[in-house]
Amino acid sequence: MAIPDWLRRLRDRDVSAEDAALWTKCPSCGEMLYRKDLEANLSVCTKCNHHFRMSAYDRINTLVDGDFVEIGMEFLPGDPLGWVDKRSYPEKLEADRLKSNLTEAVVTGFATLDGFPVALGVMDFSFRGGTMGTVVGERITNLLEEARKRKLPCIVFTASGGARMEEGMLALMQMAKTTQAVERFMSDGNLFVTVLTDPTTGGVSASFAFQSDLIVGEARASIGFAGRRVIEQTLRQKLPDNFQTAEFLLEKGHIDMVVTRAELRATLVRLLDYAVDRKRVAPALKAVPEFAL
Amino acid sequence: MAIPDWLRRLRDRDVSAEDAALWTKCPSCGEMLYRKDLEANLSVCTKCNHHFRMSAYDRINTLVDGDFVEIGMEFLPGDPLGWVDKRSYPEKLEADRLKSNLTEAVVTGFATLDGFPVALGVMDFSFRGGTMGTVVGERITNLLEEARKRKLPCIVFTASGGARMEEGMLALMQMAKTTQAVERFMSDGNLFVTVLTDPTTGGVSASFAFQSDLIVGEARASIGFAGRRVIEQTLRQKLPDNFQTAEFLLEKGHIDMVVTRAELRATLVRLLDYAVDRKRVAPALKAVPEFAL
Amino acid sequence: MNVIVEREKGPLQELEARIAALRERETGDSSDLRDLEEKYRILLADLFGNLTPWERVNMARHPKRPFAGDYVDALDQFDELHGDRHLRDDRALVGGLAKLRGRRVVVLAQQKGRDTKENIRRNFGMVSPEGYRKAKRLMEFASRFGLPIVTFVDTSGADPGIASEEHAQSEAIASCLVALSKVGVPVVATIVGEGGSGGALAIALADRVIMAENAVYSVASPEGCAAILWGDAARAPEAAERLKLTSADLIGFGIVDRAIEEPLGGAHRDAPAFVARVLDAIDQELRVLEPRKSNELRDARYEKFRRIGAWENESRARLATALT
Amino acid sequence: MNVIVEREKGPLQELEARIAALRERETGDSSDLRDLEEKYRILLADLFGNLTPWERVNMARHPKRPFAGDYVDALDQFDELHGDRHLRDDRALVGGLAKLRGRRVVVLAQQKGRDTKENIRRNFGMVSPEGYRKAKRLMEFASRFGLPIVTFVDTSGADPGIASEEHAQSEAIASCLVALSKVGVPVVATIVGEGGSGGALAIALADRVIMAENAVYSVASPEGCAAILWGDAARAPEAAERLKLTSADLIGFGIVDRAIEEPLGGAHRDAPAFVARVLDAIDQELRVLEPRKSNELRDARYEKFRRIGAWENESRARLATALT
Ligand SMILES: [Zn+2]
Ligand SMILES: [Zn+2]
Repeated sequence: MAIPDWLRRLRDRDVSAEDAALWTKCPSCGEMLYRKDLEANLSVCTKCNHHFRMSAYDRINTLVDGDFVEIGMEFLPGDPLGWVDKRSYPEKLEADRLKSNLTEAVVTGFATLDGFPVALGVMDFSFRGGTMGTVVGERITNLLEEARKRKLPCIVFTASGGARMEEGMLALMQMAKTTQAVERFMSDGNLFVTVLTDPTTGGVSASFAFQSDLIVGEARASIGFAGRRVIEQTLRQKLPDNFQTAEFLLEKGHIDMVVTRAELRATLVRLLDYAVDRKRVAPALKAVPEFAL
Repeated sequence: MAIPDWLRRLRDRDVSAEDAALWTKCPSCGEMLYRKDLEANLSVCTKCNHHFRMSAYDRINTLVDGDFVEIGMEFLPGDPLGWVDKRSYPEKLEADRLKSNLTEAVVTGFATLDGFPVALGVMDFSFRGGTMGTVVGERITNLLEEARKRKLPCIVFTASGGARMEEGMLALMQMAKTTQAVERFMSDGNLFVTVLTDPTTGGVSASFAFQSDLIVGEARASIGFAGRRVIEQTLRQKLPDNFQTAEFLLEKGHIDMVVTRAELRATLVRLLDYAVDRKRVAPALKAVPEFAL
Repeated sequence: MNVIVEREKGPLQELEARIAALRERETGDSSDLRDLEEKYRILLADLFGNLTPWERVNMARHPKRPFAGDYVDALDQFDELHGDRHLRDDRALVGGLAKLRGRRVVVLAQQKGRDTKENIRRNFGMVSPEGYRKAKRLMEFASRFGLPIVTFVDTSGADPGIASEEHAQSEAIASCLVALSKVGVPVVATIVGEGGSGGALAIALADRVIMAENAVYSVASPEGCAAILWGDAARAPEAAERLKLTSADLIGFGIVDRAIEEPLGGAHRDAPAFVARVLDAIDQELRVLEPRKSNELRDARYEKFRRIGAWENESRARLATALT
Repeated sequence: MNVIVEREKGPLQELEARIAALRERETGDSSDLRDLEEKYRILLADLFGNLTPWERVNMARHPKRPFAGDYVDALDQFDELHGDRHLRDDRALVGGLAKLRGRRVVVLAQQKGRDTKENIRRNFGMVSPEGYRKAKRLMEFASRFGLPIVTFVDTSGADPGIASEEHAQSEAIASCLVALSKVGVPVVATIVGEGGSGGALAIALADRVIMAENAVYSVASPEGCAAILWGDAARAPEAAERLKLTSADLIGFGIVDRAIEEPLGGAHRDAPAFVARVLDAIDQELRVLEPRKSNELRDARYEKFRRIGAWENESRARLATALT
């Protein structure tokens, strides 16, 4: 079978253009940041502590001990509704693939964190605004099912604008699908942790994001059900600046803790250590063929 | 063994004096009510619908089909703290026995409601303000344990000023004891219904009253954790009239329904009918020796 | 402005008036009356025989449409249970114990109001966290006592207000979805009007999903979708077309199991009969589900939603080659 | 006015100052210093050697007393978890994951503030429904992952405000009691200061109840009891006497399992050592409980509270005769 066009283009594209932009301006404090410094600082502004959105693979690199074995890559978006507006849905998908270097809005797989084997899912806002379509739903569900088989703890980083319009009701149904998968996973006594990053809203927020044992909010992340603009338009009033921030949600009792990116990995390791028996889960990853512990 | 003094006096006392008061004034609308009419109307004012507090046995009579087999009568209050203030605790108990014709602030037993066998507990405010001491705790616990053995549904009518001071921490511990008994009873899949009557507060409110499958508030009953006066004194402000009424709690989502006394029996029968298999529970009372179905 | 309500004015209204007048005058059957009635049928078919998705959206929002409460009222018996036990009784979500064709069930219904006053009380059928928490509580009650769960969905979406955000709307909806994932009793959901987004799904994660023919069920309201994608809520009719939100579309996707045909011109043209037909359909579905064991129900429910997806399956090897 | 704080003024304070001054001046041991220290010990014993119940109430409320948070701070590790997932994070009840003597536990602590600002933030250690719901959530988490539950009780009682009533304080406390009835893990509660009424019991339905020697645990505050019974809160000292609220009384009743002796003059006179002794005691109790299976723990907990009562058992026959 031939390699599809979009995959060939993704492989062959010229990446040097992207690297040309050596400097980034902090949207919060205006400081010009040297991109390499920014990356070395986990994409957190060295001046004002603004947390830039992070790509899924960058995030994974900041977390895992070594190898990350990706699963679920075989699930790739179709065009179930034959959606066309300014561009067709397949065209939008291709543009996002090239932009993000991702095949969909979530990356799932296995890794170890300080020796703890975990199933790890990381959403990426740069692919279709992190919206949940059938592939995001399938990959998350698949991750939970695979984790359940192995009795591994599961950590999912959310970043999502909600359900994906272009897949219509098939997208909405992923809320039901993922919730059921989480419920089965948790009912077996496995630990489920979600880390809500900027932004986490809509169908992702109202399904697996808020269904976990422990909910960690990344500092300053915007988190809510309805989008801020929707609420402002409905009520015709401006909302306070801190509305729907992780810090606001902590006060309102919705999330367990707010953690800066610098503290995140150590915090997750401590949380795993409280609820997971390291010795019990250690052999689990041996069942993943590609994984070298 | 000799009959204790208080029991002899309770048996021998002259009840004609009590019957002398043929008329009662409604505290709500001021209407003079002929006591027999009032009783015939379930102790509800015929003019303004004010619900008078009801004695436990009167309440039982308005509910059960025929027989009521009382259990737990063997548990009678002692004086664990050797409490004395103006009067000793035993003196207070005796006064209340004579006043209320009860041996403690709750009556428990078995009966049928429209053919549904049930375990029934009814508290009575006229005995030590319906406070929960060790005997109330023991009788309620005993009722739930006996109901659990027989897989009977259980209905408890609450009316309580809270924990009984004169039994100190032994009284407080009855919250733990009754809650555990309810938890075991409910975990077996049995139906537990509470009917909150005027007043239901403190230790009773914060244990079995609000722990049930279905919570019915009797119309206009005062229900809350802290007493109205305590709150007013703490905050130095007057509370709105409807604060802590059953109707207020319905709006605040704390109770399932508010029912007038006239509708109460029919409502309870309907609720039993939804959750209880009449055929399954029918033979249960045959195990109670004194009970003639 | 509701396009269906507008279309009902003019010739149709005129004809209705004429028929009514004639019926009042004449006792028996007359050829005049028969002629008018025939004309009326033709006009109805002409006006409503072939509705676009946007027209169906308007039909689903028709102010005279039977609301969830009309289905509840048509049950044999109903005892409402109130409150989330914590904070509030949300009148946008009505719940309670009921008998449906003689059988004991737990009912959950999203209720709009017919007038402004009622709409304020019912928050226009938009459920708040307290409503979802009441629903969750009653779902657990149903499972505890083996009562089937029957839901009626009719909401433009979950309440998007400040208080709802502050009271954790996301958690509330998620907790309903979890509760429905767990219950060991039959669950039948019926979309009777608008099935708007996660706010609708929260009570529709069901063993069987029924839809009134002209009801709609959508990932977002057409207005919301148009605003999000094109920054222009006025393009809602176009969004309605694209979103595939009709009963026929959703049966095609395997998301809805069954549609209940409406009278020509909409359910409100013969509401009592239509309501009865819906209840009969629910009864039929429950008859099929009731003999099943708790685990069978749960497993089948899992599989029902598990298989909903649409993707191109690329072989892992090919992907690996292509991406490296 | 705290009677213990008052008693610490005057001669005791003077003597303390003199000893401190002498210690500063002299490096080695001097007979003067030894004399003063001996005098100090005698005075301490004189002032605090035989405390009345009311004095113990004041000791339990001493502003310098180690608070629940001081015990939490002395744990090997602590990660606070916040919120009831619905409405608010109640700072009067601190909860989280911790390590106690190397072992993973869930900790729940009622926290007063040392100054006005902190007291407002902590609501004077009076827990609201949201705090109890957070506690319940963490109890369930503990049971789910097999972590023992360690609680530190220090509250004059559950919050009696309007909002707490509106948010169903009764239901919140009851739900904690239910959760503790269900958990299949060891539960050790320590009354470190005031154990006030149902608000304290909500996190003290435990397998083992430990009490600091001068802590009090009471069905109602002495002031509340005096107000209810005699309409005069000023008679609190008398109520304290009657209520049997000291650790010795409660061990006598079988309600408390173990008291931890305090330094003469109260725990605050050597807080770090006292806190460590309490943690050691909890550690010892957990060692005994940990090998037990979930069902054994639950059954033993049931029996522990089941047997608490005090009544005269009348034979049914005699009663029946007498009453008819
Ligand atoms: Zn910056
Ligand atoms: Zn009256």
